[in-house]
Amino acid sequence: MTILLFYLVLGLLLLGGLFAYSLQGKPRLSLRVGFSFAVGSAVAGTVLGIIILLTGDTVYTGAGFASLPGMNRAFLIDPLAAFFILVISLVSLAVSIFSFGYAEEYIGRHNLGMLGLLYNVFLLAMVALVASGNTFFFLFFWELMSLASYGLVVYDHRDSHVRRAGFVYIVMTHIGTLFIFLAFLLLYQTAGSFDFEHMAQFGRQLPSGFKTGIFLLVTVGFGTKAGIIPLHIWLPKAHPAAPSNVSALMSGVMLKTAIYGFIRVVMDVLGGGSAWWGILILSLGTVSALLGVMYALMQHDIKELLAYHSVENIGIILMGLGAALIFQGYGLPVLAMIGLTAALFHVLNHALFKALLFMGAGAIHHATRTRDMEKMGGLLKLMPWTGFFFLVGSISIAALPPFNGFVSEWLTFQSLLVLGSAPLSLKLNILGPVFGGALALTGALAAACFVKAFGIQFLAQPRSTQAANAKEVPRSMLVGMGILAVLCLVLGIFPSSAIQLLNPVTLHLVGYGSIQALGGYAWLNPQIPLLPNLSYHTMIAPFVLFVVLALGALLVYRVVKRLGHGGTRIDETWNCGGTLSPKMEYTATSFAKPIRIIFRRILLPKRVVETEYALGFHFTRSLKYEGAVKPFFEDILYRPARNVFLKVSGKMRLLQSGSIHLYLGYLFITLVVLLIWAR
Amino acid sequence: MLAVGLTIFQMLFVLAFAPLLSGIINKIKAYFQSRRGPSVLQPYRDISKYLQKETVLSEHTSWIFRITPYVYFVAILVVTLTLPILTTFGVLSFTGDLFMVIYLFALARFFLALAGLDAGSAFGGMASSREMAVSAIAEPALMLPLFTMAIAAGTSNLSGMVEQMAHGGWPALTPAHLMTFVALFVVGIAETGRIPVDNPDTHLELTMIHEGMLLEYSGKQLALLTLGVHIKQLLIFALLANIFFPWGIASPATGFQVPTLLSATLAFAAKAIGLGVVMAVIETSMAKMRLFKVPDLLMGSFLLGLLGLISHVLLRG
Amino acid sequence: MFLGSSGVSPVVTLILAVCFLVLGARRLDTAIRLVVFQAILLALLTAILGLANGVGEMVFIAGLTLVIKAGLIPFILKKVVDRIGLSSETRSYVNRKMSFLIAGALVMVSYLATGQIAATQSAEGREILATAIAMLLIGLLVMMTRKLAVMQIVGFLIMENGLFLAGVGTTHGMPLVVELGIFLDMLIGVLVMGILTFRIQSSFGSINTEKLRNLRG
Amino acid sequence: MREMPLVLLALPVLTALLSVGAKNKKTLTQISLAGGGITAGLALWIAYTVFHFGPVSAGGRFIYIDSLSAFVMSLVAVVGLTAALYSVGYMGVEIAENAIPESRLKWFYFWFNIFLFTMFLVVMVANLGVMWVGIEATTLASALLVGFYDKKSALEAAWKYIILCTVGIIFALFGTIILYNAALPVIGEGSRSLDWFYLQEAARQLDPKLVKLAFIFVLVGYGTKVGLAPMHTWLPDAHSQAPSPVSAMLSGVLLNCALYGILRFHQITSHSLASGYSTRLLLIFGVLSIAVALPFIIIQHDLKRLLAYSSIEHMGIIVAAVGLGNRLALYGAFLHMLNHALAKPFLFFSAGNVTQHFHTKKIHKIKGAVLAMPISGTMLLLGAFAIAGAPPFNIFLSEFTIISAGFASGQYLPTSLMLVFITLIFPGMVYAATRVGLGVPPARIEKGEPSKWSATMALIPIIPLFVLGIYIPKSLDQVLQQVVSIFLGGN
Repeated sequence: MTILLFYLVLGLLLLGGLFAYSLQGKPRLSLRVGFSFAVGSAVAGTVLGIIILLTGDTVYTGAGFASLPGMNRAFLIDPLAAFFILVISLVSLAVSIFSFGYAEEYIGRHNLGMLGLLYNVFLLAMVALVASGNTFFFLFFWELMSLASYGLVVYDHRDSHVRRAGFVYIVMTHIGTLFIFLAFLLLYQTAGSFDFEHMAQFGRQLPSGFKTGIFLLVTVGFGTKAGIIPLHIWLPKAHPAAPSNVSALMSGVMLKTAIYGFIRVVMDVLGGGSAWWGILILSLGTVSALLGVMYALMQHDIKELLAYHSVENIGIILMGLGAALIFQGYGLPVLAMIGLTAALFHVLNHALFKALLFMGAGAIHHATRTRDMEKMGGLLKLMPWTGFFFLVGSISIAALPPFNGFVSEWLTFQSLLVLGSAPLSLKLNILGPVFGGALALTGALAAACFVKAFGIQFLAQPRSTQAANAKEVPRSMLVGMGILAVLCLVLGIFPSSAIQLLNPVTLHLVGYGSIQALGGYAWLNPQIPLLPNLSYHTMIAPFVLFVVLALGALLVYRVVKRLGHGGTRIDETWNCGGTLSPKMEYTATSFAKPIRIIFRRILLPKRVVETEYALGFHFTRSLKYEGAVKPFFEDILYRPARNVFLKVSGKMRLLQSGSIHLYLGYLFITLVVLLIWAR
Repeated sequence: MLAVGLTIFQMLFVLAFAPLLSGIINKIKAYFQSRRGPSVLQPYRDISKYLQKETVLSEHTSWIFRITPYVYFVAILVVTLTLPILTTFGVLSFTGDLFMVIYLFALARFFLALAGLDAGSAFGGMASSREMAVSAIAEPALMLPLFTMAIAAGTSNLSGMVEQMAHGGWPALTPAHLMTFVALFVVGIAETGRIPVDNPDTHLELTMIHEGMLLEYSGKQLALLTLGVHIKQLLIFALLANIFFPWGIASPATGFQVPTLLSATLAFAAKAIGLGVVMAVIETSMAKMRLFKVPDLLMGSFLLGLLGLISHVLLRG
Repeated sequence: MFLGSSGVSPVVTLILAVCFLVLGARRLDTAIRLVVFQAILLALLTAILGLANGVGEMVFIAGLTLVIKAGLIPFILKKVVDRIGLSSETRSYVNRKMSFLIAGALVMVSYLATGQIAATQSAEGREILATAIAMLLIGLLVMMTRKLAVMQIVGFLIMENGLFLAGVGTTHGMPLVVELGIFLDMLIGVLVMGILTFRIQSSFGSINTEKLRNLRG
Repeated sequence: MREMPLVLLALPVLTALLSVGAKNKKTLTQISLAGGGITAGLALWIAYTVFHFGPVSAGGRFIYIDSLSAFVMSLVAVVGLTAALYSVGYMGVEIAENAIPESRLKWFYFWFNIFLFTMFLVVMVANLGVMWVGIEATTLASALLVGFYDKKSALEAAWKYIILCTVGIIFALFGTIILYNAALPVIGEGSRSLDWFYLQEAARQLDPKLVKLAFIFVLVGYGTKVGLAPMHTWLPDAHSQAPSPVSAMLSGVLLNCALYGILRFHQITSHSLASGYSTRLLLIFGVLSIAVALPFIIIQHDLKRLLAYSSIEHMGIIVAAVGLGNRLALYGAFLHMLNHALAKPFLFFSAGNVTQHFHTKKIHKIKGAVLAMPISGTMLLLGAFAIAGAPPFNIFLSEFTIISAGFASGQYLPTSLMLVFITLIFPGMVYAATRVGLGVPPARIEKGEPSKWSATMALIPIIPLFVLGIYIPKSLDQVLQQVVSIFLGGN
């Protein structure tokens, strides 16, 4: 029964893609058909995910037509896969609804049939990827996902930046795939089977060197896709280049497939490893989170900013995972469960609010035709709903209560705190809180970044005529954003619903259900058996908090209304007596300046000031200021590597110099060498 | 029922005492500066004056500007309900989590910073920008000492931490304890917007941080925000005082008779005023720092906190 | 060099020596004449072997060799040379001394490569095999180092002669069908090469293959 | 009925002769299409018979077709037919644009069909000597096709092609003679001694030293023709200068025919020497070829040369897979042979359309092919991804099989090297294809396909590429299993 639902998901996406493509002559119809099928499939996927997570069952199919020996499961949907299907479906539901309105701007300019096809194939690949029961299917859909998303990134290929972004993306992702492939091959070689299920039986008994090799390979491989620093360089290029609905999917869910793959291999198949794996992942996560948010602060293209926040949030997810791996390495399943729950919950939360924010960015672009924050301003009055939803997303991503980001970050904090107090090693006891401090810094910087993002875009006066003429976007786009905004709040208030869904997942992976230790109530309550019995458990009650906040607000409002008797008057903003113009407003760049200066040793900012003088030194005619952050990793890592590669290739070209005598010489030498060496 | 009563009592105490504490600090500062200074009741008078005034809204602002005072005040108020100030036995103490408290402060700050940007004047923007930058680098320095205390107590629930401390869960006045306290105290200065990080008395546009964000507010909204700021200061003092020196606080172990409560109130008031005196001394004896020296200060505080953590872990063995 | 019982060995040695002579030839027509001479020697060898072993087929093949290799192919080559009106020097990348040295090394390589062939072979057969390999390599050497297109055809013919030597000397000839096919192929090959040489001459104004270096990378 | 294979051999020759006699373009086209269609149909029918009822022989064992021969023969038939179909559109445009005079067209078809005949000959004959004649004949026939455009560059390419391949092929003949020499004492005089079937049976009794020597010469000789590095140097020149349909034939099947020659010798050698002597050599040359192709693909300025180097890469993959030697690897190798034979002509077709339309083969001079030529441009882009090994296309499947087999057999180093090289080649292909395909075309370029026919031919082959990428039909699976069994077990 559930397997039929799964086929329905895939089938709808396939049909949607094909119909959309074949209707490309009628763009409007093609658009409607394509996204309607995606919506239908998303609904089915949501139901599928929830059913499997609630029952805790695993459904699978046989290998079917697959002919490779050692392949018995085509698809296998266990709770872990179902959870990711749920994440994909929830986000794609909202994004597909959003797309109805959003994609209209492409009518007449681009091939909408192609968009519909690639969009549906992209979704199909992601769903099928997480449901894959063997490594071949996994790689197949992994590459298909990359290819489809590449097609979507270069959708607007008239722009050369887009093409370059697409190229960097596809190359990086392909190199990442190489590592995954190698890891899978090592697994195949030892297990003699392509099936994850089968591998999982052997994985735990592998020699530790082997396991470490596989672990490192998948870390690099999936890390590239997930965008951990320093493998992230494609991410801030590709996400802004794609249409916004696609960016929402890429950032919201595609990155998560890498997390899925990592969990599948490292936690499910290998069953965890030594504790230093966890420390490595934790460190990588921390570096990504910190650098990601710092780079994000320096951007004034809204989509680049959001893209760097994906790097940050992947870092946070990895911090939870790293903690889980450490505990798993020490054989403490309950504690591992907390880290894992934090990571998975953050996967869901990040998917929701990041997709929401990217849709918001898309809506703004739709209305203003620009992504440059310096050109916006005052949009909240012109686009009240978009603004409201963007605010919800901003609060969520800044991890502020009572929204969902707070809860998963709280869980991450808890697992880091436990790292500080559990009897592991002194090193870890100190490292845990230090990483916690880094997470706190990340959170605070993220808040700063979203004050900037929301404040500069939506508040004060418009900074350009495009912004001044912006209009609210069509209803379908608002509905798409609204769904996710509501979910952000609901998961923030009722995190236990997510905990309940995650129960079979953690039970399967670390052998300890999340309900058991986190409680199935309206509050979260890590009952950690290692710690002394206290009169106060560590817990938060988001729902209670929300009620108190709401009642408090009502009360204060009522009371203040009664107090005093001054009226309200609308007047100008005080500006030292002058008239205020939008040019005087704080810009995104100036907003981030204190942070740029504080972290100058890390961010390596550079500035160019060109002054043109009229008469003497004191009479400036014009002043041009340019500031940028040095692309550190490109400069020290990627560009030199690329240059060496190209240079060596260029030298190799001399082999084919055009001289037939030389060519005959090759033949001659080959023969002589073979005659001597291989006789 | 008792818990509800205790919580309401604590809240009323905070509402009443917070402006007084500010008044007292100002008075002490004036004393050190050989001035007479305003009355200790001046903050009450200010607030009641603001309440009588007409509210002037900038034409450029949006609803964010209007709801910010409420969000700010309510967030601070909720912290008041959950924090162990006079007692650890509030009705909401069970959810009085360390992170919850810090992030509710962050929520308040988030909205205030947005409101600073909303009017479109450069002062508000500058203030928001600096506030977010300073608070961001203060965050790890704030968290690390609290982590140390939470690890020591075995919980991140503040009431739990206070109880553990009060009943000998952790030896007080050790080097680790003191280092951690000093580290947190330095952050407390930044969080309450005092010299050498910020100057609460100035409206000089180039040096202000906090005041810049309030620049456009008037009337009732200003009253709410001002009261909120007073309360926030008191809450930070409460964190400093109760986590490190919880003696005298009313808890299930001490019982909740009226004398106990009274002594708890007095003890807390004394601790808060004591901290206020120290603050006042620091404020009068130092000059405000350049903005970009602040990170060095906070870095120092972070390192101190780290030392505290390390010595705690080592001592525990 | 050891002398074989049937007097085959001296002929074989002579054939190899001709290769060295070609390497030393300064003029184009000398080189062509030497190749013709080599072909005649080969025909002779085939005939001797055929008569000695009583294989009539081989005598026929000897005749065919004489006709094609000493008659038809040189004829075509001459035609090409006349039509093009060559400057008659055999220009080379390596000087003659070096060529001899390399060729000597190649002969050693050939003996090395055939050194351990099992006892099913007569000593003579082994020598012929080694000589054949040496001829192949020397022919390739000529092709490699000589600049003119015609000299490449000459080198090719040396290789082809080596091949023929191997075919006749070690196995008493291939099956006839195969042998005929090979002859036909060689003929067509030389023809096609000739056609292309003409075309190159008319397009490039020269048959110096050094100029054929536009396709690279 | 039994002599059908002989008819098959006669058909292309007949078509060639008819072409020369044809009066005008239209009849020529009809002759070519009819001839190509019938030939392909008959070849596939014979192949079908072989797959289902076992080996077929004809002409008194002159012809002997087992599953391996039938497999390669089917490839020749299919690619030959598609190339003939594509030629109609391609040559039509060439004539319309006065690139060649109409009178040259019949010579094109004449040599085209002769070329086809020689390839059929190679795979069908039983005798290794005759097979050699066939392979040499393919060179001669195709050399004239390579030099078909009477341009300097085309002549240069043809010259290099013929010289290098003829030299190479002499070595192959030498190897054949040595093998014959080895077979004489075992099998005896006569043409049976060069019949691969008997040689395989008698393989264990052959003098191993001679067999080794023979294999070296054959490997270098036919390897030249296959395009194995470092003997590959003629290949990019010839492939880039030939007319696109011919490039498709060269790349799609000619290389496979030469490879077929190596495989036959490899079978004998591996039966004769148990030590894996030939597999090791094949593995080395295979991996070396992939490695050598890499830098040239990374910085390539010419679209068709790019595809030629890609052929070198893929031949390297197939040869290396045969060198890996286990059952799965061989399965992958033959699957890859099929996949490459389907994909490469397709790419040459679409690239041919694009270069024809833009009047240049230089990668940096072509831009916006997708917008300028909606079908050919898109297909070029897709084809490049397919050939670079991206799913859902078939190359991915076979490469996955081969690499997995390599790991399963424990040959980590060569397999990892292969994987790394293939991965690094990917950016090169994608860079070139996106450079050509994406963006806005220059204003001078007209929008639209110059020839509907050519466009269709660029479109249709994507279907098998895609289908085989996700699904291997049972029948194909059986065929491949059969070929592998034959290859491993003699019979």
